[in-house]
Amino acid sequence: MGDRRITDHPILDFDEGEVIHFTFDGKPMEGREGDTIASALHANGVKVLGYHFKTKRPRGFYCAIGNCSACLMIVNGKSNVRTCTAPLLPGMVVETQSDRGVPDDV
Amino acid sequence: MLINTGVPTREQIELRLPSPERRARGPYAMVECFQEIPCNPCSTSCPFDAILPMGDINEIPAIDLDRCTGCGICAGVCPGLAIFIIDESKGDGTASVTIPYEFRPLPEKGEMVRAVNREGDVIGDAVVTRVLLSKKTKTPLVTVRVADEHVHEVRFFNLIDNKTVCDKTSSKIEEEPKTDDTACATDDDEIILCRCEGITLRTIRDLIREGYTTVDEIKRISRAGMGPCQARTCGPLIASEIARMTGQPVAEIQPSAHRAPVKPMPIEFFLGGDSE
Amino acid sequence: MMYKIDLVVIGGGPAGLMAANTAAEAGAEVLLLERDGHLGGQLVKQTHKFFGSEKQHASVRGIDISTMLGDRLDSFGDRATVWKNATAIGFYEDGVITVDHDGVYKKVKPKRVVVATGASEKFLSFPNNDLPGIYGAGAVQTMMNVYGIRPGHRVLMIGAGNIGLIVSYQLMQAGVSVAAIVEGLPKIGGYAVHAGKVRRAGVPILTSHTILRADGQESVERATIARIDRTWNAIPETERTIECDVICISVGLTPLAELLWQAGCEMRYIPALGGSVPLRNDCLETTVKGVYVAGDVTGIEEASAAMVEGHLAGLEAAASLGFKSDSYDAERKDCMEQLTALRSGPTAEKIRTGLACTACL
Amino acid sequence: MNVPKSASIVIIGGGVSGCAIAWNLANRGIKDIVLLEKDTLANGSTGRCGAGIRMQWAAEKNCRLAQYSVEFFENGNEILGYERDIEFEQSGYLIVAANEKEAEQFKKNVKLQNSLGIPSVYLTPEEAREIVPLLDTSQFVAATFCQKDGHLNPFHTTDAYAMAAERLGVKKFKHTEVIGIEVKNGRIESVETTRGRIATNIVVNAAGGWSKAIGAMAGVDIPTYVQRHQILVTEPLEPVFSPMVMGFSYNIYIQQVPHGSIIMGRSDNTEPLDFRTTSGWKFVEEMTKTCSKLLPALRTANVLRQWAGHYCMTEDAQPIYGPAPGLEGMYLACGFSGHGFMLAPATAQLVSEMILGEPLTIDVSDLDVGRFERRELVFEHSVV
Repeated sequence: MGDRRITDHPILDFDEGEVIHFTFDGKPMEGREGDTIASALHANGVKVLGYHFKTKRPRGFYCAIGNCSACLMIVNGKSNVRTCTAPLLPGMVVETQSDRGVPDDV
Repeated sequence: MLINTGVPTREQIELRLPSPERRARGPYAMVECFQEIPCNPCSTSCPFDAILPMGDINEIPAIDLDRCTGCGICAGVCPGLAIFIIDESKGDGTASVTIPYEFRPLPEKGEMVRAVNREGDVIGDAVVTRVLLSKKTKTPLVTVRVADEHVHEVRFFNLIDNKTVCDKTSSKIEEEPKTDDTACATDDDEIILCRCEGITLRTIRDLIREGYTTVDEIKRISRAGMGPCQARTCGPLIASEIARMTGQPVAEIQPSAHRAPVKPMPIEFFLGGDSE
Repeated sequence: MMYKIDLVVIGGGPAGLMAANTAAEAGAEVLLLERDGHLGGQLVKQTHKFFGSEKQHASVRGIDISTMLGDRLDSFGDRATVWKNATAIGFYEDGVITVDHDGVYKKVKPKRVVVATGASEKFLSFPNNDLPGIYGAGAVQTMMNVYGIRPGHRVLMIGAGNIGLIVSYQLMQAGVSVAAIVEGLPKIGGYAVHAGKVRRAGVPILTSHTILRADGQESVERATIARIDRTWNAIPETERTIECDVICISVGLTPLAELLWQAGCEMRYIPALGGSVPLRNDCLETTVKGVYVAGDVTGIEEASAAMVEGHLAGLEAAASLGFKSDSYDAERKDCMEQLTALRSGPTAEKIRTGLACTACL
Repeated sequence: MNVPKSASIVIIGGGVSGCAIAWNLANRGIKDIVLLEKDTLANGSTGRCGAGIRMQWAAEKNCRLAQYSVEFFENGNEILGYERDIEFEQSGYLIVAANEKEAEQFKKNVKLQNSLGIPSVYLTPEEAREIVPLLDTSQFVAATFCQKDGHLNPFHTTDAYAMAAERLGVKKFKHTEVIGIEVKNGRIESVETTRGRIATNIVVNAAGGWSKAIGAMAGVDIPTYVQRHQILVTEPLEPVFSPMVMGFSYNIYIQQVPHGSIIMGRSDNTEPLDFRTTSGWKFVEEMTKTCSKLLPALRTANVLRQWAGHYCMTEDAQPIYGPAPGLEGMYLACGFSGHGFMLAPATAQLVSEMILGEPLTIDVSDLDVGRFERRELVFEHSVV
């Protein structure tokens, strides 16, 4: 789904940032430097970031700026990470979250 | 009407057309701005003072066509991309339209394109005669040559070879209504008002009917608005549902309290404080 | 540790940037808090040219205005500090503002505050409104214009205000097709010239229409829309299905005023301004002394007005601390005149009505 | 909607106490009861409290009051016919002793509690950690635990009482403020509200922090005062520990509620003595510090929100029950000093008995308002 990256834009220039490797539910994926976790997932065609802990309905981000909390995921084992604002870092292990999550050390 | 369709009426356009003499004389700017909005770069950018100074920034631009040379500077700066340069002086059955075109890919000089009118419909062919790039405005000005009789209609173009900006099929929806009766029934159970807690419109409506008519009461009983977004998403929806069902003005419906922190922060984050 | 400073400006969008610049220019020590990693707020997503006059940088693209204002702030050296990735998370009764600065907890106690936190997007209720693929217009802009990622292949836009129209246009610029723009009102709310741009590019604008529902297995696959009557009820047999993988909600903004509520500012719900807004005097000072406001948090308006308000709020906040330059009177008069001009046309009628209710004197 | 012209009893205050008293009286067959609330139900201390209930007290009377209430709540949904759920979870209170002195007192407490039939136990830190594995055992020397203690949903509990009361004929008026109380010859004649006057000879003052102001309307001095208390809550998490963890020296109570959020609160003598419900930053700093000490594993949980309410305090931090002296017809149920929510069933029972002149289920005659003048204060040390 590489066609989601905009390469030729009439107004904006998007730098081809460094490729960042990460995994999503075990699948290897590529993002770019400057991506948030959610934007990298989106570029890979991933819209479903989790399932609501109570209703089990699929969840995707709505606001993309950290307001709405619909983008919570498990990142490197840590629950409730706001992936729409959290920067993507190399080697991140990103997983869909379908429960309320637990603190790191529990 | 313009405000219903986004397309100016034939009358609006015709009133703006210069005299036949002026049209025959050479290129001129056609300013298709018909609404009083606070905007004046066209008038302040014109090097020939052809677009008259505005006393009030909301005035509709007025143009002195004797001064206008059709240079196109205004077409490049107009934030509404509503100025076109028309040249009907060629006298060979063709005329040209210069269109601000902020899409990619850009056509090349000599390329054949589909001429498109203000409604987005293809009305004929056109040839690209000039592509003018501007580093300053980043708005390319593309001149296309069309048949004489189309010059006051053509305001856009589509590239051939499936490189259209938009697939025009979508506009057909208005002409081909189709009924899908499985999709008609509105179901309150499928409408999520509070995304964080997964609270449906049905739950909220039931509570309002039971007499819980403030945002706080609904929050306390149902948890709607208690989640991580702090009611940013659902608060206004719940308030307007209360207003709708009880007849109270929304203005009188007290929102629930806005508490710190504005965004959730880990407990360890606050350990940096020293309570001084 | 408690940071003490003359002025804190919360929000690095058009209003906040102007406030910080003006106050620093006047001689105040300014700290600007911006929750993003870059300055500009919504300006960085605005790839279109601005309306207004030269004073509000008309015809310059929002994204370039942001750079200009940021550069100017840099020129004040130590007098203007910018914290990026800094969210003001609490505004307490003793005037202390707590901040998440890049994950570090900080406390600031300024003598004056300009709150320029902008707005947040409204949400809409319809069946399956929580399906992935339903995004706020701001989210779509962020994806496209900040991260360079197309939100989908085919978008149904809900709302024909300026944002709905502009984002539709930007989607096409990014190579995404727009199936239609659906607007509940019988007329287009945004500027006619914006509507004209998307119409000629082939996008229908369906006024007096609404979205009935979204459907899809795990994410949006289609939407059902229908014509509505004057009471917003769907007219039978006008339903139609639109294939799309994104539904973009652009039904308006509401002032992001949480910090003002926390600070104890007197607020009033004014529908014409998008929600609850702070009462303020003609210096843009709220009912809490020393707390000034500018931009969308005072009521939803265009960025041009936000910049002028930012200028005025920065000017007044600095002046109240004794930083009053020779040009104070002229600048104040000029701001007032600019605001009057921007708000004088027929498209600003709603704003004028709303503003008439906000005076706290 | 106007209030009725007369009532047998007017109850002032739509918190849990007022609603419980209304239900209790109506359940005994009393008709024409009116319940007045100036805002919405549970909008004052009730809706802002920690909503725990414990029987582990140092004073016998408090143990008994709590015991009565626990037994009521165990069947609360059924007794009140509540279709939602008061969410009474008997997940226990685990109270830690920070030092040997406190541990000694705890041994005495457990002995007393056990003698009353309260199944509390005295634990070593290691035993405590078996119940709450997140505890840092180096932070305390001993603990007590009672599985029968627990937690409720304060909104649902109040709602349950109010709905049951209304079904029995109680007329509830929200957004109706008492603006005056008419007294003639030392006897209450009527209550003036923002929606009209109600003739009545009996008023129950269950107005929490506002009880003093209500008393003043009838010329009675009620020696209560308010103090702000703050709480914070985390994002909901999967269940990680169930009991309320409490420490008197640590000045903390912290619990994961069934919904998953962790709530925690503390007291602070420097808090303002007025009605403000604004929040302070010092609270968050102190609270998170103590929490991280005692339950270090919670340090990555996200703080979602902080809020404030107030305790309606008395000099000895014990409730005031009984008639107002020198004024016929006013009954007091106030001054709960932070424990009103958990005592509501007992409060309702006792106040009803007092009004109807029946023998008291638990002797609380020493908790009358006169004790402050007599200087017969009743102290309880096990408080946060």
